Amino acid sequence: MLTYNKPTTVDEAVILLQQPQHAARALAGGTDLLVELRSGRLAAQGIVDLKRIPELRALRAEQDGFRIGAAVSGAELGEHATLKAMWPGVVEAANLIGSTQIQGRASLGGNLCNASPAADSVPALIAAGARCTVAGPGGRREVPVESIVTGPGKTSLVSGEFVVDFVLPAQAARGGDAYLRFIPRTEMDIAVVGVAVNLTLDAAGVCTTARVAVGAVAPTARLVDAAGAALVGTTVDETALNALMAAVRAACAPINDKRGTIEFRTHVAGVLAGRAAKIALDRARSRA
Amino acid sequence: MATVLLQPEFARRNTAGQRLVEVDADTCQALIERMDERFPGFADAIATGVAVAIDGQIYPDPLQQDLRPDSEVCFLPALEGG
Amino acid sequence: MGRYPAGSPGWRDKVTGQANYGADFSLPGMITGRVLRSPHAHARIVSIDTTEAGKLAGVRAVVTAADFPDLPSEVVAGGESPVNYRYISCNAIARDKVLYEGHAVAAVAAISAGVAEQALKLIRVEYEVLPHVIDVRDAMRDDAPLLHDNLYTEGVDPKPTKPSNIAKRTEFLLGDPAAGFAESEIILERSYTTQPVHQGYIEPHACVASVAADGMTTVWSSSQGQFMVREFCAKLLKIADSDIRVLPAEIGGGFGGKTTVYLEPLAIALSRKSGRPVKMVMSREEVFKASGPTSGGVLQVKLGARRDGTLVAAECELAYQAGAFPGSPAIPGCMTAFACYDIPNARTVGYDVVSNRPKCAAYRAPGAPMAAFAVESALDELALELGMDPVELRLKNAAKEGTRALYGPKMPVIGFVETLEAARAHAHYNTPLKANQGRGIASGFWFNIGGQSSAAVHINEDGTAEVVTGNPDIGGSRASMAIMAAEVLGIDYAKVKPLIGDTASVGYCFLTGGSRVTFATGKAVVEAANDVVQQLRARAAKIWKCEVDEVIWKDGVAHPAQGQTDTRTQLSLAEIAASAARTGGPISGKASLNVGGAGPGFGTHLCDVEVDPETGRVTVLRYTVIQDVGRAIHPGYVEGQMQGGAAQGIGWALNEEYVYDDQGRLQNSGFLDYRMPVASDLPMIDAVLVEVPNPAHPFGVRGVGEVPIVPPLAAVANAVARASGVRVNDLPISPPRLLAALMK
Amino acid sequence: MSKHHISTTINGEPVEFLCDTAQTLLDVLRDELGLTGSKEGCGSGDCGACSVLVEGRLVCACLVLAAEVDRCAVETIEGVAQGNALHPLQQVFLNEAALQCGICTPGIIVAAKALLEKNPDPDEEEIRFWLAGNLCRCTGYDKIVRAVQQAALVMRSA
Repeated sequence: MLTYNKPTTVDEAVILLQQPQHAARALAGGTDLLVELRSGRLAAQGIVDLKRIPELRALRAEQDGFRIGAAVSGAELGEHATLKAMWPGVVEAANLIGSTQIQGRASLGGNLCNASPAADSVPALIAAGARCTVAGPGGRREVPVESIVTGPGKTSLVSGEFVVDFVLPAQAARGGDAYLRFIPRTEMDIAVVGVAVNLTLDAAGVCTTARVAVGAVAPTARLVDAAGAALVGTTVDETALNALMAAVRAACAPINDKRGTIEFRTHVAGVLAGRAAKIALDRARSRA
Repeated sequence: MATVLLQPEFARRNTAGQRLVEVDADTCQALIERMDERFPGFADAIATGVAVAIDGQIYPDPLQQDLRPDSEVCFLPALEGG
Repeated sequence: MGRYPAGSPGWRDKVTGQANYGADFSLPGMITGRVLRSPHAHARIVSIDTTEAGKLAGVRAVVTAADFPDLPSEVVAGGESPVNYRYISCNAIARDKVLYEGHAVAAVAAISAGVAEQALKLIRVEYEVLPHVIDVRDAMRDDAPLLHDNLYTEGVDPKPTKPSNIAKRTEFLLGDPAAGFAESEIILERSYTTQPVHQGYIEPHACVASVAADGMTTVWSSSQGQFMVREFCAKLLKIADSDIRVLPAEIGGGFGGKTTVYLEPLAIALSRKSGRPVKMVMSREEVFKASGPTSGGVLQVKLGARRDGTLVAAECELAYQAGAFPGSPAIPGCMTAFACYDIPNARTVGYDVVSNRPKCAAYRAPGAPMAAFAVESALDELALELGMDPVELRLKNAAKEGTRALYGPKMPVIGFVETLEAARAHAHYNTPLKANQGRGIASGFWFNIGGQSSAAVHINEDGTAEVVTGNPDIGGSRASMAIMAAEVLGIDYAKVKPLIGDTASVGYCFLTGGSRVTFATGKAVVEAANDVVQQLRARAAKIWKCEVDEVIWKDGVAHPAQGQTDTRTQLSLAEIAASAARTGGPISGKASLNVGGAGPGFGTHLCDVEVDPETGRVTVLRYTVIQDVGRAIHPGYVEGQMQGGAAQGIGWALNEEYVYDDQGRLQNSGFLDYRMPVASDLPMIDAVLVEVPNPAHPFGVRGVGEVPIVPPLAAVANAVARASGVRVNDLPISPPRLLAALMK
Repeated sequence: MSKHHISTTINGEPVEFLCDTAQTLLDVLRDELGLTGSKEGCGSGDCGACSVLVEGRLVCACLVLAAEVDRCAVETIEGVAQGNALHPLQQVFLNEAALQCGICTPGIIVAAKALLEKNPDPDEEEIRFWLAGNLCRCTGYDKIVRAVQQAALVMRSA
């Protein structure tokens, strides 16, 4: 029979998740885990509900940035005005995950550790340079978000490890981020393509740093260095945007599946990169 | 004289290809009986899966219907709905 | 009749959560049934061993095809339409062969769902996997894998000697198409494809069956017709109709998809074997894998016209995919293709083609939307080539009263021209568009049907009344029944309680479908109410000791005829009802009819879209549905039918399709990837009710439920063509498909 | 394996039940507590017919383990009307033909009620995106959106 535990401390959770004999799975929002459970594909023998651990529910400003608990729901992020003002791209990515009802539960921790190549929040977190705290038998470590997912459904976490929270750095004075995704409908679909752009300008309006990450076009979300480089040193004009789009398309390695074709994903990834860069640019200028 | 109109396939199989037949009858039942006398097997052919239109109105129970002197009677596939 | 009679009788429970749908019933001692479904798209069943499953603790019964009569393959007049009960039986539970992934092979009833699921894993089925075929064109090839060894194409002379996946060929002919094309100044030929789409009802199939010791079987089921469920189960299990009583649950959407049976026969067999009531509910995955979509199709259209836009000749050849058993709506497709237009020379040829997919079921005007998509798209291109306004082109050729239809009869009183004129005059048609935007127009037709219906009207001592009919109320028909009864009785609408009777408590009613309920069952209600009025007049005559024809019934009151000036005062319905016991007993009226004269329905739709040229996304900006509704009994629900049909058509045009892998297994068996329109996908849908009354109904009623799904496929496709300059003739016009066309 | 003993409040009333880990809140509401107003349309969080509030937050009951609602407040469609008095949303939905088959209506009314408590005067777009998780196949959404706007007007002027 499937066990269910709700630890109130990180250490308790580590012990519960580490026990080899019952392959335990961490539960935050459950909007992916329970779909697996109900369809009979869940192999686990135990569920560890992390929502009673205060650290995973906390959302607070820290050193000009933010520390976001892994079990904080998308809805809570959407209602946090100062977070949204600083990192609109990250919040809109989290808020695009599913319907209002899904938003009431879906968490950044779950979205990351479910390790779907099309996860909406992951490209935005990567572009923002977010890091996450991993707790486990070996204690705690803070790693870049992009180091967690290693392939579809696979993470670098070992038995007993789970994500406690996310650390978002301070956004630069003239910084702006944005996330766009393509779905056939206007809601409720899994991203066919996702692109996040985070850039900063200098006083003259020249781009000094740029991070561009893509989702659903490769086995994992990817930081595309060449795309960022295409913007640095430019005023993000048409030529720079065309170079950005070309770089993003070059980095795509998508598959044909029930949601999109290789040609479609590659082409649209470029289109969305250009559009997201313009939004990030406007946001950066408006923050100056 | 009522006029009977038939689709090509039905005519080919049941009325030796004749798609238009004049019949002296004042009720639909009489018309079908006359047609069956002239084209044996006609009555059976329209027993299942066939609806009857009399002067543009479709009747699922044609045998109860009367005909006008110049009525036009069509036999068409029974209709369904979704 | 009030425009918006307040409230919806019998519906308070729907907004409070107390309404009982199929899955909401439970009985003491009830156990749960689950179905074992084929993992293969096409395989011979070599053997089924259920002994181990049967021995599992908590299992009460296991059934396979062996528990069902092996019916002959023959067409029997089932209620109205022809039915092949063997096909329905072999679809409910596979016999000898499984013909699609998800095809039911066995069923188990156990004390809990968990035990039942475990038992399914213990059933040993040995399959001989066979090559399969999904696409209709592939299925028609001579070398295609054959689903049925004994299926020979009907409607072909001489009778073929080789079995085929083509079950039937049907042809309709009017005039001389060859001559017509010869004299045409412009000829346009195009081919089109559409994909199977599911009705998408939000309530999965569900039922409870209970077989008593004496064999009396009771079924609670969510379906479009409790009488259909009784009939089909009786035929499949060889039980007398009178030994089955079916009580209608509220139905959570059907659109034609619940006009057949899937679970009920299995639940009855399991209940008979276990001696316990059995509840069976499909998962959403089962609904998609194992319940009937409508057909996908391949269509060729050829139009011949003169320079002034007069259509001289038209041909359409279509092949519809029927799924595992013959029965696609190829015939109604052929009959409706050109029905909107007066074309002297026309031919349609239809092929009904089986393939390894779930057996098709009806879906709102079955067969018509696909044919209209082809014809109305071709007409749009013809209008462009002729430089004509698309409304004018349709007006020039519009069918009117007396127009000879390709399927035979002349059109009765119809309102198609009125819908076109309303479209031309509508603000929507005359509002300027911006870049990347386009406006599409398309029209559509559906026959609508009548058929057998019964109704009873009971007058209660307190002057209230019940109107009881046998048609499940999917979209507001309870309100229409109450309104029509109240109108005839002359009392307030709120005093008439509309009820849906089970098969043992009201006369036979053909199912809810074919847009027939307000028309046919409504006519039975009117006659039953008239029967009551005659009885009320007779009672007044008895009280006044005069002849019945000296009593006039008006506005719910008996009035003495003119010239009777003595002491007689008026007698209201309530007063007569209160004294009924003393004047002859209870007052109840009833009627049972086989209703003819169903008035055909026509609609014209306007659709504005914006195309994102860089991604192929289509956004519907504005949508207007204009339809001849005969006479709207409850305008709110008539508008609802028009808006709902349009929304389904928009989903059909843009995003809905089945995705199969190379093993013939369905990849998108859920609402996540079977993409039906969500609230944020659609604009408001304006409904314009054109009322050209149907003379064959006391209140002028026409069917309204099915026409609205016919035009949208082409309305959207034409709008996309005009917005993007690229015409896509294959549905759905999904972003990848449109982007590929744009980048060509 | 012993079941979990859960104590919660449902529509303001204290309720206790036993459940297995694998049972969802929807399973318990419908099969154990007889509250069949929340409907299962898909079991995967894609249709919204099982929408309920848990601690005031709108969620799909099919994607919440019953064990998770221990000491939480749950609100379902059965708690929207106060006794015989319908909530304005329920009354307007009936008056304006904003439902047909009605299987999606409980989920939509629970969702719309949560929206109006958050924003008493939402515009059409906000209503449509808020309700995007509540699939309806009968109405085409037009009358549902208008009914939410009209109910909002009634509630603002009440």
